[in-house]
Parts: sequence; C-alpha cells; structure tokens
Amino acid sequence: MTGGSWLCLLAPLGGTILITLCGTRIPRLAAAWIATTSVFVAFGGAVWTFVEMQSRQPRSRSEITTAWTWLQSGNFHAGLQLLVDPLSAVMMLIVSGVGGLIVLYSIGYMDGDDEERRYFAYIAFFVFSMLLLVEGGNLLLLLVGWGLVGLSSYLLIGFWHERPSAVQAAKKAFVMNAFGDATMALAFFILIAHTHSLDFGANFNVHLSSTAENLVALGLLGGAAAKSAQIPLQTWLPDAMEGPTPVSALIHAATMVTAGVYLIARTHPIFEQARTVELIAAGTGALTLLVAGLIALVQVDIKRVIAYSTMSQIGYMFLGAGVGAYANGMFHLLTHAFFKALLFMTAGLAIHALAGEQDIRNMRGLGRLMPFTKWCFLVGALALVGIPPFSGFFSKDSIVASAAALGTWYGWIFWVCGIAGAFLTGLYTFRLWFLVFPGEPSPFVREHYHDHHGREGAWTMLVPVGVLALLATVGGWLQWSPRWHPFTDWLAPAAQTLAVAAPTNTQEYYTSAATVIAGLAGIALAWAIYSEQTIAVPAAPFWRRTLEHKFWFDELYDAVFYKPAVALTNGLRREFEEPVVLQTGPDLGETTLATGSLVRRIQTGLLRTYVLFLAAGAAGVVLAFLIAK
Amino acid sequence: MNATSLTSILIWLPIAGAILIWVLPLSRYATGSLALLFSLAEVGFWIEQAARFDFSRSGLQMAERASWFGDLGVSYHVGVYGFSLWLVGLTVVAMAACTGYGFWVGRDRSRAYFGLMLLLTGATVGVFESQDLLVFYAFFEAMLIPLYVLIGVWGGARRMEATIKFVIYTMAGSLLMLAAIVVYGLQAGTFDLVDGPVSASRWLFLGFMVAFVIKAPLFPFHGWLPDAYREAPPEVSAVLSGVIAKAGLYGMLRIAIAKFPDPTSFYRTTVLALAAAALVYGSLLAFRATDFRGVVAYSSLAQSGLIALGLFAGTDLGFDGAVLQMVAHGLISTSLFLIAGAVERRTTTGEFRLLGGMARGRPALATLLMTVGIISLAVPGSASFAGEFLILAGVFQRAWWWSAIGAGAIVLAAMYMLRLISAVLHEARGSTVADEALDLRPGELALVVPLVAGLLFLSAWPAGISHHSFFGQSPAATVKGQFK
Amino acid sequence: MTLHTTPIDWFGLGTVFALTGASFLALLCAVLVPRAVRRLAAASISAAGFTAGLVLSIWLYVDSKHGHTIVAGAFYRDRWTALGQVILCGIGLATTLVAFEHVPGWGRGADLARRDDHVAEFFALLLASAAGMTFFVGAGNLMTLFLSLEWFSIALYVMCAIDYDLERALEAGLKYLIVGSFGAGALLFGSALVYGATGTISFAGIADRVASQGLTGDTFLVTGIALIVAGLGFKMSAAPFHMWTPDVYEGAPTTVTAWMSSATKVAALLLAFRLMTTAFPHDGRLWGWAFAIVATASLAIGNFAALVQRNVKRILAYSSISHAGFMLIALSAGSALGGRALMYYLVPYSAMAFGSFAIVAARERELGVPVTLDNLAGFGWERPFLGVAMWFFMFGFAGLPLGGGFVGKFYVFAAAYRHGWVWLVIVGVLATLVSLYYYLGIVRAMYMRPSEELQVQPGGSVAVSGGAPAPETLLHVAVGAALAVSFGSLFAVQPLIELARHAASALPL
Amino acid sequence: MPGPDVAWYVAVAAVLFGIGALGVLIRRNTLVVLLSLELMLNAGNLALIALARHWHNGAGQIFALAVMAIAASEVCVGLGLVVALNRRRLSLDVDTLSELRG
Amino acid sequence: MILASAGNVLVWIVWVVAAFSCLGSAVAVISFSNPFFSALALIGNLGSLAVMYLLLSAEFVAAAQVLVYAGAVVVMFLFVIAYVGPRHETPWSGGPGWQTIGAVLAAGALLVEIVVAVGMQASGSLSHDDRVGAAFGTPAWVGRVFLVDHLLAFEITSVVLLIAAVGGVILGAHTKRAS
Repeated sequence: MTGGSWLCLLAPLGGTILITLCGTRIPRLAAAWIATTSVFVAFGGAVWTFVEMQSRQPRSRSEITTAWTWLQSGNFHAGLQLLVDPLSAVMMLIVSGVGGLIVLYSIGYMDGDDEERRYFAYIAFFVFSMLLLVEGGNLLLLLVGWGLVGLSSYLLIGFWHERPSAVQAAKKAFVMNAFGDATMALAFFILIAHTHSLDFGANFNVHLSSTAENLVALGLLGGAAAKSAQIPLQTWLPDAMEGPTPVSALIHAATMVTAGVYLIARTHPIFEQARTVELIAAGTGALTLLVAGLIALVQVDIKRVIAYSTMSQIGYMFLGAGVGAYANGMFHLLTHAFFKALLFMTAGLAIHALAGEQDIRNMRGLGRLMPFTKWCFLVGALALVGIPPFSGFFSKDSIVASAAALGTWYGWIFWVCGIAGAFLTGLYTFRLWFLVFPGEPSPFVREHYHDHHGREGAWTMLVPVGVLALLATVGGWLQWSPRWHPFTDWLAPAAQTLAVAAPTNTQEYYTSAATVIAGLAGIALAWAIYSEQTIAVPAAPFWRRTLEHKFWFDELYDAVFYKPAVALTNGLRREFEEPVVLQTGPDLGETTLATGSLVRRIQTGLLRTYVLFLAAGAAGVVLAFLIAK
Repeated sequence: MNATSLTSILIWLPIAGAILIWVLPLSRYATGSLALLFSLAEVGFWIEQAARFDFSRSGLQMAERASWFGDLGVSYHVGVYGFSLWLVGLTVVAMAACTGYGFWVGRDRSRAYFGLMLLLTGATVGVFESQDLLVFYAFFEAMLIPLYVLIGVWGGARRMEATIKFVIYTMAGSLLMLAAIVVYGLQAGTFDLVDGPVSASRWLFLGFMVAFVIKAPLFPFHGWLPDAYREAPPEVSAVLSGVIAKAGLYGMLRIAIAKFPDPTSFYRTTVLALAAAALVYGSLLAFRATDFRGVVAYSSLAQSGLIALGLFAGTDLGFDGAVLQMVAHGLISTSLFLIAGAVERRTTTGEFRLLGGMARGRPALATLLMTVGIISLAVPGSASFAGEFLILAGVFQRAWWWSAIGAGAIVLAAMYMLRLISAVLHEARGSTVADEALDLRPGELALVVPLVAGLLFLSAWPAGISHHSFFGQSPAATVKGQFK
Repeated sequence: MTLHTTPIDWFGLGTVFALTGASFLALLCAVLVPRAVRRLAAASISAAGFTAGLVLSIWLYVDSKHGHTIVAGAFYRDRWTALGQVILCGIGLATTLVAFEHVPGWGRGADLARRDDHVAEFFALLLASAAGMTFFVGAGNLMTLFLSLEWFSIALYVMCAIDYDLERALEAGLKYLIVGSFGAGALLFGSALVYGATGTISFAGIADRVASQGLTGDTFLVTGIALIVAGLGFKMSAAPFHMWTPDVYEGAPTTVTAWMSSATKVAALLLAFRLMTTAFPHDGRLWGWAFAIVATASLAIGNFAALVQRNVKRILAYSSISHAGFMLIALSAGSALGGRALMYYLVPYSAMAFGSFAIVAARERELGVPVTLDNLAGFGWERPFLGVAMWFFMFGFAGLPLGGGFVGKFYVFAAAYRHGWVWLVIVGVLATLVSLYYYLGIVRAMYMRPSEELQVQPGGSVAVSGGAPAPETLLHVAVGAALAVSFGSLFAVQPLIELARHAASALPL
Repeated sequence: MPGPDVAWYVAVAAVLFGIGALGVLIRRNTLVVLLSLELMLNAGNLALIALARHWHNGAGQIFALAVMAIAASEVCVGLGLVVALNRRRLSLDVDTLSELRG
Repeated sequence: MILASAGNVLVWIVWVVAAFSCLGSAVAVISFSNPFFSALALIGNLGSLAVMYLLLSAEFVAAAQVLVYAGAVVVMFLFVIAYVGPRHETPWSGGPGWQTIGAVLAAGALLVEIVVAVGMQASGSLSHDDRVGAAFGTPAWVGRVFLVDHLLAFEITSVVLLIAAVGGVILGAHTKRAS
C-alpha cells in the first residue's frame, strides 16, 4: 500500500528530472510522452494503493510511512513521510487520473510550441507537487506540497513568458498564494509552540485554548481560501487563464484550486474545535458561489466564464466542507474534477480550432463545425448545472441539503444561496452554450476555423475529452445520498461527516427538486435571452460595470496594498535611505577632512610659530604642574 | 595526517598559496589554475574534516592550541564546532566558485588578484575557526585587507568611494570591538573563547555588537552595503554577501550571545527590533531596486535581519534555523551574484529597464536563475524555507509579532524575487540583450551548478545541517553552556 | 697629589665606542680615500661599524643580566640600554644600505661629479648620531643626558642640511637647529631646576633624594620636570612640540628622514621612559597625566593634519607624530606592561617607518621630484616588490593585522586599560579610525589608478645616473629586512615580549 | 662670604631665560635668533652655577662648562647654515624661509 | 666685623650692578636692529655673567666663560656678521599678528612661572650658607671633579665639538659650490 503511494508520488518527479536533464537532446514528443507515461504510472500507483486499501478493514486503512527525517531541531522534527488513508487515496486517484488524461490532452494541444519540453517538465512537476500535497504525512509536508503547487502554477501560468499579461498573472497568483502560505505557516507556529510537532495525530487530539484553536483554524482557512480562490483572495484565478488551456483544466479547475477543500477535510478536527471558523469557511463559500456566478454572467472570454464557474463550484465545496459534510464536499470535488476538466478541454478544442480565439462573441455557430466538441460541452454543461442524471446533480444537491440539515438561521441562508447559485449556474453556463455552439457559423468562425486532418483535434485531445465526458455523465452515480452512499462510508474513517450536517432524506428530496428547478429556470432564461432574444438584458449600467470590474476587488487591492507599499518604499528611499543611511558616512568623512584642513592651517611654515608652540607648550606644562602639584 | 591539523591546514594552506603565487612569476593561465587548485584542495580538506567530525561528541573538536604571547594570555587557538564546520564549508565552496569565476573571466593582474582571493579564503576560514578573541579579531580584520584591494582595483566605475566607505565603516565597528576585546581579556585574564568566563557588562556587549551589526549588516548600519555590492566585481560581491556577512552573524552567535547572556537578554528586544527592521526595510528596498545587484544586495540585508532574528530569539529552533539559513543564503547569494556577473558580461549592464527576455534560447541561464531565485524566495520545500520556517517558529516562541512581521516579509520576498526573475528572463527582450549573447558556457555552469546542487541537496535534507550544528537535544542549552 | 681616576667599564660602552670609532674612520676616508672609492669605503666602514655595534649590544644584552651604572653613574649598563642599542644599530645598518645608493645629493641632480662630495662626512655623521643615540638611551644622569642629546642632535642638524644646494634642505636644517636648540635650552634649564631641588643629577640619586627628603611635589622639582617633558617632547615630536617635524622630514634628504623618523623616536622614547620611571617615580601622577594629554594631542593633530596632505613625506611625518602619540600612551602608563608595550611597539614601528621612507626615497629618485599622492599613481604595478612592501607598511601602520603594528597597538591599549584609562583606549581607537583614511589613500594611489597615469615605464627610471636605472639592490635588501621585521614581529610576539620584559625589569618598576 | 641668596641668582637666570626666549620669538634675523639662544643657554648656566654653589658640589659647574662647549658647537653649525644660506643668496630672514609648510 | 659687613655691602653692590648689566645687555641683544650691535651687547652680557660666576666662587668657569664665549663664540659671530654684511631688521615685526602677542604671552608665562617657582622655593630650601671650602671652584678642584666624577661628560663634549666642526666645514666652507 505504501509502495503504491511512493510510486505514485515519485513517478512524476522522475519524469520532470528526466526531461530537465535531457534538455534539448530529446525530441519534443519524447518529452511529452515521458511526462504522460510518468503520470499514468502514478495513476497505476494510486490504483494499486486503492486496491490494497480496499482489502483492509476500514479501521486499518490509514498508514504512515517515513523516508527520513526532513527537518529537525531541538525536540521538533518533521519526517519526509506519507500518509495513505481513504481521503488521500481518493485525491491520489483524482489527481493522477484526471491529470494523466489532461497531460495526454496537452500533447496535442501544445504541439508546435517551441518550448514544449519545458511545459511537460513543469506539468509533471505539478502533478508531483499535488500528489505530495495530498499524500503529505504531516502538516509541514502538506505545506511543502501546498507551496510547490503554487510554484508550478506560477510556472505554468507564466509559461508564455513573452506575454507581459501572462507574467503579471503568474506573479499575482504566486504572491496571493504566498500570502496564504504565510497564514498557514503562522498557524503552524502556534501548533509548534504548543505541541512541538506538526504531526497530524499530535495536533488533532490535542485541545488548545479556544483563541489558539480559532487562530490556527483562521490561518488554515487563509491558506485554503488563497489556494481555492475564495473571497477575498479570489482575484488571481481569472487572470490565471493566461496559461495554456490544459493548465487551466488541470490546475485551475480539477485539482489545485480544490486543495482548499481537501485541507479542510484533512484538518477537520482542528476546524471542529473552532466551529465558528468552520462556519465562516462555509459562509465564504456561500458568498463566493454567488459573487462568482454573478460575475460569470458578463464575461466574454470563454475561459474566464469557466474560471468563474469554477470559483462558484468551489464555493459549493467550501459550503459543504464548512458545514461539516466533508464527504459531500469531497464528492463534489470529484465530480467537478470530471465535468470542469471536460468543459475546459472542450473549450480548449474550440480555442485550438480557432487559432487561439477566446472571445465568445466571435464563436457563434461553432457547433456546426465541431459536433463532437458541441455534445461533449453540453454534457459538461448539464453536469455543471446539476441536471440529472449528470454527475453534478448528485454531488451539488447533497451539499445544499447538508446546509438545510443544520436547521439554524445561517443554515437556511446557506441553503438559499445554494439554490440561487444553481439558478445562476444554469444562466451563465447556457449563456455560454447558446452564444457559442448553436446556429449558423459566424463569418469569423468560418474564416478562422481549421481542423486537424479532418478531425476536430488530434486524437490525443479527443480521447481524453471523450473519457471525461463519460465520467462526467456516470461519475455521479457513485453515490446518491438518499439511497446509497459508498463514497461517504469510504471517507468516514478519515473525515466523518458531522451529525448536524447529515440531511434527512426529505431534506435531500426537496433540496434536489429546488436546485433542479432553479437550474432549469436558469437554462430557460438563458435560452430566452441568448437564443430567442425574447427577453432583453436589463441595461442597469452600474450593475453591469460592477460585474465587469468583478466588484472592483482588483482596484481595491491595488489602492489599499500595492500603491501604498510602493509609495512607502519610494518615500523611504528618497527621504531616508539616500540622505541618511547612505550619506551619513560620507558626511562624517567630510567633517573630518574639514577638521584636518583646519589643523593644517596652524602649520604656517614660519619658524617662529613653531618655537612659539614649543614655548607655549612648555609654559602650559609648567603651569599645569605648578597647579596640580 | 591527524585530524586536528586539518583545522590549521584549512587556514594556512590558502595563505601559503597566496604567497607562493605572489612569488612565482607565472603566466595568467598558470596562476589561475594554481589558485583554483589551491581552493579545490581547500574543499577537499574540508570534506575530510567534515568526514572526521564527530557530531555525537560535545565541545570543541580538532582543536589546536599554541601560546602566542603568554603574559596577556593570548594563544593561537583554533578548532571547530558543528556550526563553524558548516560555515567553513560554505566559505571554501563559495571561495572556490568565486576564484573559478575570476579565472573564467580572466582577471588582469592575475597574480595579485588570485593571491588576494586565496588570502581572503584563509582569513575567512580563520574567523570561523579561531577560538581566541585576539586571533578572531586578527582574522576578522585580515579579511578587509584583500577586500579593500579587490574592490578598489577590479571594481566598477565608482569603486574607490565604495571601497573606502566599506573599509572605514567596518573598521569603525571592529575597532570598538578591539577596545572591548582588550577590556574583556584583561578582566578575564585570558582571551580564550573556550575558557573565558561569561561577562555581564553591557558596554562590552555593545562594543562587540557594533562590529557585528555593521558587518552583517543590520538596519540602519548598512550604509556601506549598496555601493560595495554594486561596485565590487561580481565574484567579490558574491563573497561579501555570501560569506563575509556571515562572519558578523557568526560573531553574534559565538561571542555576543554565548559570552554575554545577561546583556543579550537585556538588549534582546532592541536587537530583534533592528533585525526585523532590516528584514522589512531590506525587502521593501529590494522590491524597488532598479538593477540586478541592487535587488540581491538589499535582499542580503533582509536575510541578515532574518538570521539575526533567529539568533536572538534564543530558542532551539531559532539557533538551528539561523545556522541553516546562513549556509543556505550563503550559497544562494553567491550563485545569484555569479549569475549577475554572467548577465552583466553579456549585456554590459544590470539595469532592469535594459534587460529582459533572456530566457528565450538560453535554457541553462533561465533554469539556474529560476531555480536559485525560487529557492531564495523560500518556496516551501527549499532549504531556505526550512531555515526561515525554523527561525520564525523559533522567534514565535519569543513573541508572536516577530514571526508575523517575518511572514509578511516572506511575501515581500516573493514579490521582489519574482520581479527580478521576470525583469531579466521574461517579457520583451531588453535593448542590451543581443542575439549573440550566449547561454551560460560550460565554464560558468561548472561554477554555479555545484552551488545549486548543494542547495537542492540541502532542500532534500535540511536536517543535515539543522540537526548537526549544536551538540545535544537543545541548542539553546548548548549555547548557554558555552557549547561544552 | 694623586688622582684616583674612575674605573671605566670599556665593554659596557662598547657599542658607543664602536660607532664613534667607525665615525672617525669614515671621517678619515674623506681625506685619505680617493673620491672614486670613497662612497664604497665610507659605506663599508659604516656597515662594519653598525654590525660591530649590533654584535656588541647583543652581547651586552646577554651579559648585562643585572643592570648597573658605570663610569661614576654616568651610564646605565643594562638590558633596557642594550635592547635599545640593538634596535638603533639595526636601523643604522639599514640606513647605511639605503644611503649607499641615495645620499647625499639626488638634490644635486645630474652633476655626478658632485654627488659624492661629503659622502664620507655623511657616513661619519650618521655613525656619530647613532653613537650619540646609543649613548643617550643609556644616559645615567642629567648631564650625560643633555650632552648626548646635543651629540646626536647636532649631527642630525647637519645631516638634514647636507644637500645644501637645496633651499628646502637648508630651511629644514635651520628650522630643526633653532627649534631644537630652544628645546635643548628648556631641557637644560629644567635639569638645572631639578638639580637645584635635589642637589644631584644622577637619575637614581634624584629618586633617592626625593624619597628621603620628601621632595614629592617640590616646586623646583615639578617645574624642572615640566621643562624636561617639553624638551623630550620635542625630540619625540609629540604635539604641541611637533611643529618642526613635517617641515624637517619633508626638507631633509629622504634617507635622513628615514633615519630620524625611526631612530630618534626610539632613543627619545626609551630614554624618556627610563628617566621618568627612574628619576621621577614619585611624581608619576603628574607626568603620567601630562604624557596622556600630550599623547591625545599628538593623536588628534597628527591624524587630522595627515588627512589633507598630498606630499607623501609629509603624510608619513604626520603619521609618525600620531604614532608618537600611541607610544606615549604606553609611556604615560609608566608600568612594567607599559615598558614592554613601548619596547615592543618600537620594533615594528621603526621597521615600518624606515621602510616606508626608504620606498619614498626610491620613488623620489626615479621621478626626480618630491613624491605626492598623484605621482605615486601606478607605483604598485611598476615596482611590484616596493609596492607590496609599501602596501604592507601602510596596513601595518593602520593597525591591521598584517604586521606587528597590530599587536603593538593592542599592547599599548592593554597598558592604558591596566592603568585604568579606558578613555585613552577609546581615543586611540578613534585615532586609528581616522588614520585609516590616509593610509588607505596611499594604497589607493599606488594601485587603484588607471594605468594611463603611470609615471615611468615599469623597470624604467628617470636617469639620475644618466644611463640604465640603478638596480638599487641594497635598498631592496633594506626594505625587505624592514618587511621581514614588521611581518615577523606579528608572529614572534612571545620572544620579543620576553626580551622586552627582561629589558623593562632593569627599570625600577 | 655672605651675599645675595642663591634664589636671587636663579631669579636673574629665570629672567634671562625669558628674555632669550622672547628674543627667539620676536626676531626674524637668523643671527639674532642664534644670539638669543645663547642667552637661554647662559641662563641655564647661571642657574647651574648658582645651585652648584648652593649644594656646593661640582656637578653644576662641570655641567656649565660642558654647556659652553655645546653652545659653541650649536653656534658653529648655526653659523655654518647662515653662511650656506647667504651663499645661496637667500635672505637670513627666518620668515622668508617658509617654503615648507602646511 | 665691620669689614665683613662692608664686604657684604660690597658684594651686594657688585651683584646688583652685574645683575642689571646682565639683564640690560640681554635686552639690548634682542632689541638692536643691527646684529653687529647685538653681538657686542652679548659680550657685555657674558662679562657680567662672568662676574656673577666669580661671586658664586666659580673662578674657573668665569675664566672659561670669558675665554670661550667672549673670546671664541662671539668672535665667530662677528666674523660671520661681517661676512654676510649688515642686515637690519626691527624686532616685533613680521609674521602673523598673533605671533607677537603669543610670543610675549609664552615668554612672559615661562619667565613668571619660573620666577614664582624660585620665589616659593626661596623661603624654603634655597637659604644661603657660606660654609664652602676654599678649593671650591679652583681649576685644580674643577679638574679633579672633571676627571673623577664626570669623565664621560668631558669626553662627550670633545666629540660634540668635533662633530660641530665637521658640520661647520661641510655647510660653511664649500668651495666651487656656488652653482
């Protein structure tokens, strides 16, 4: 079982190192296949682990394996250790499985880019980092993975480094995640100060003062929010779409951005001792899913629309994990990985076919030329909106239901948000759909469309899309909470759903009904506006501008953090560093030299002056002696 | 050869080499190779020393002692502890790389140049190994002599002001230290660091600290730093920030903290405040610096502050983290300055507005600069992350706000380091970046790659240093107990 | 009537006799030896004389374990004297080497015919002044003190002016003579007053009388001491009695400057230490403070004035003033440790002072003009050996651990601290800091200028002797010796300190 | 033979010393400066002899005799310099000999 | 008795005359504008000093004073003065303004301080006694003291004189030098 986990972890790293060392001595395709194989090997390892775990008793499904002591000081030490338990097993499967498909996809997508090797080295490195994150056997190692995925996300967002916008987006993503890392680190410092350890066990069974607990939880939540682009740390995600589309699919949809959810599930004992903070997490999710959904309504870049929907879906997961229904959150994470990766990859097909065009206003009627893409996208869209029998339906509804299960006033607020979110999802998703696929191809499309040897894309691209379309359809059947819930049971030893968050069947039913109706309503409205044009979009210029400016978060941060920092620094340099710090020494030197020339003046060259000094000196000494004797 | 003599060999071998080079009328090439040979031999001897060092034994090891002049109790006393072992290693490795760089770029007046580089090596090793205050002071000063000439002769346009400023600034501190040494030694009756008693005198503590905070440097005593780092030849800047600055921090650990426990705790908050100021201030200025070396220079200021934060936290994690971070940052800034030199050789400038887009077609340069830069901004999993994590966790136990400040500064570090990377490697091609500007040549790779490899190794096993710097389970107790 | 003449310990005066004898022989050369070989002959005699002096004084050191006075208390035969004589003879030997190629008269320019005028007399005077100093350090009473002072002073006056075709040389000689005589006058009157207070002129006797008759703080006595302090302060060129120093050092032939700057200080400081501790121990508080103040003044004035000089000889002159200040710190402590410190300090100091002036002499000769910071440019690269040596001396002066100067400063500070004068340590430290600027400035001038500023082709020389550059082998030897001493004294501290300890043990401390 | 106290002689010597010093300080003519130096030395002599009388031992008188010889030597060298200066057509005004300064 | 007292008075008178002529001539030395006169005034000064030496029963020194100084030194002076020709120069002139003031202050200070010292001492240890041996100060006695107690001083003076002579020759008597 541990063998599988090590294999799973190290295979992608090996791929990275191999590609880096070979450098330009191997053809591009070779690099691509090295990466792909390594990730699929990792998937094999994950499956191996899973199968072994299957054969064990639920109680004994968790195992820790240590390679060596990574960091040690005094009585604090953190090993380079992996933890395999149901939770990490699931994540390993998702990461390596979906990851493998996406890497395969990018063979076609990146074909012809002259720095392909670098791309594949990076992406393999990402998979490694992500696996380290989910397998990390203690908080420190988890933080390491946490940082490394941020790093690889930086590398991949800025992959096309001649584009200033890409470089800027990459930096922004990294810095915001660094902020999250910092808050997590601070949380860890508190733990170390109390328990002298960062092991899961040591810190999950200890009871700290409620302040400490809350601070720790807040720190973790900060990291989670930054990584998962939850309000207020969400602004980097849309910009991250500067990266290649497979990157968006893998990192910014399927895996990395959902790490926040994993973190909450993994460290749920801490959160449960700080229940308030946990509910704040839920609230954040609720807020984010609404805000993101609203912003998505006005975006015109196909990838940004999907990006905002990602934010909103992660909002759902936070909601679920926050209220205590970890399994439901994780389940949505799973299905979301399928259909969101699918959506991105179909979008990628479209972009690829249109030579990099991403503005949906130019894409009308693409479906006529790309039927496969069209249908796959439809599957993803329906799954996203949560229309039965597609996967989203099963996972999303149970989350909203758990909110209802709380029964408290905020529980109901969450519930309403969930329903409203479902409506928005339907609206923006099908806005996208109606704008892009149906109808006669627009002149722009006709002009720019080019197929790949008569197909909509290279087989390496089409196969993964197909597979994911299948998964997005059937993936949800794994569990329908009212009737069967193997997934929840599987996770129970690692992350037991809280009793308060376990919905009754009735709650499940009417919640499902509500969400489906809301979703359908959204779809209908989209149809009416963008397909039939029977309803006009209300002008509401203020609201439109607000949404187009994403509620002015960027402007806000610019004004509150960046500009003041720059002003402060320039001020320091002009007013303090240059005049004071750098100048003091020279000034003192000048003074000394001035003194020197003063002393020099008494050296008149006149003999009598010299004698005078001698005489005066003698007289002085005599006088002093006569007085002092 | 018995183990103890290794200590002295490490000090005197390069000095002998320097004299040899000055005496022998060799060609530039021969001189360079000879110097390189000597510095590699240094590395070899150090590896031997590290191999023979017994981490399970307490106290000073491989000590050599001979009376220098007895009537005042001054003796030539050298030896190594765990942490000094690592710093010596850092010195010999970095100096070897920098000597190699000088050889690679073919410094003129080679005999003088290489002789001085070797002299510098010996003196610096001496600082880290000497266990007698006067010997320590002698080596501490001796470092200045070659540096003064190296900067002044082979430096940039404004080298003269820079070098005078550097020497006088640092001497201002160390001369006060000499006064403190005289007083301490005569009071104690011995100048020996191992036998010497602890002192409670705040004045003496301050006398020593002045020298160290200027050398390190800490805010606001860094007036010499920007000019020196900008005007010195790149390999010398590398030595300055990578190794020489560590001498000041080493002094804080070995003398100020170990010998003056009461004053240390009395002035702890003050020093921590200075360190934190250096950390934030340096990071901010690095963030707005307009050239490659400027960023690295101010980031070294910030790093000195961070390390001092760890040292004066006075906790187990703080000490271990500080030593680890000294070594990590030493390797980082050495490689960064060498890369800066490589860039300047190709583009004749370090100004950001004239640089950019060097990644395209120069994979080796891009990979190395990227790797070092990313390690230096303490991405989790890197050696410097381990160091900074320990330091901040350590100082957290002193008071939470220190580590809060530190964490904030780490975010700043990310900002300026990414700015550096993208300004050099990314976006549109800079006006001074010609197509002919080649990727790193094998010679340059041979210098930087080992340093980076060392960093990666440390990243994989930071405990290798963090757990092998002080004897026993609790570094704080070891320091309190005079490393016995 | 029968006359019981005093027994004379000829051996005890061996060094003095050797040098004086050599001096007379050299003088004979002036008339007996043909001009062609006169320089060689005189120089060889001088070298022989100094070697003999060296041997004898070493022998004396070994043989004078228990110090005592000889020839009716006129002269001390002890290790303090002997060690001082060793140092002096060493410097003298080095001076001879340099002088053989340099003095007198680069000032007389290309006129070869006249370069060798008075060469014999020069060496005679050199030996005579050396003899005077070797006597001076051992002087046992106020009369021999005064006489031997004049002995070497007068010789030095003449040596300064020996390039009498140069106005600056004459000016230097006259300034030195007049200021010196004034100082001598003060010294004389002071001696008279001391004599008046105690009725004796022998050092030991004075101390006894003061002790036996409770004369501590006696008016005559302290006035006399004050005047003597002034007179000796002049010889050590300590502020405010220093004013003559820069001018004389600049005007005199550089070899003579080298000799003066090192030897005179040795003699004056050693004698002062002996006199003060032997004759006036009971007024130690007074002269201790006096010398402390004088030291502070010297450190301040010497260093500050040196900062703004361009002429290298003047810089070194001021630096010698500041070093007088350092050594006066040891003197003002007036303890056994102070004695050791002084004795030790003198060794590297005189080596470095002599060496640096000798190097200036070489530069002066190849340029034919006074050496300034500007025309020093590139020297380091043109004359690698001399450059490195100068580099060495400058850092040594500055107290960086490249030579014994470092340990010397350390010892001096230690003595001051033992005496309870931390403030004096701080003063010394600050003075060192200021001094850095001009010492580093010289190194900068030698090495850090662009090569276009080179004055002469490497290896080339402005032809003093018309043809090819003079190899100046002997000068290199002398500089090398100075280098060896100043470097070696860093490592051989223990033996040197042992010697100094035995020497100081001869004094009543 | 009773007469004025030794103190009176010493007082005279002191005054003489002061006059000599003043002479050195206020005269520019090298020759007169040398003469004033002679006055100072003579003041020393007077004091020595008076005090020798007081202690009635020989040291003072011998000292004085020696000082005379010394004075003569100084004058000899001093006058030599004067002659040299004169031959170089230089002024004997000490204030004009200020080529070396600073 | 009366003779003795008369002798006392006589001594006093001689002393006063000698002292005043000594100081007066000293003042004259430093105030004549013509060095020639200054030199002559010095002779007077030396003479009156010689008288005082006699009063102090230092016959030999007095004789030496007249011979060496008046006979040799001053003559040398006069020769040189004649050689370089008359050079008039007035006191108190030239130099920076503070030079003169400083001169008066410094010289005055020295003078006053020492006189004060003498005065303070006079009350104490400097009381007069006349019990002095007849031999005191006679050439024979001086010679004995010279050769017995202060042999070295004697030798040194000779050496110094030789050096001075050499120096004088080098500096003064250079032939064919005037370039």
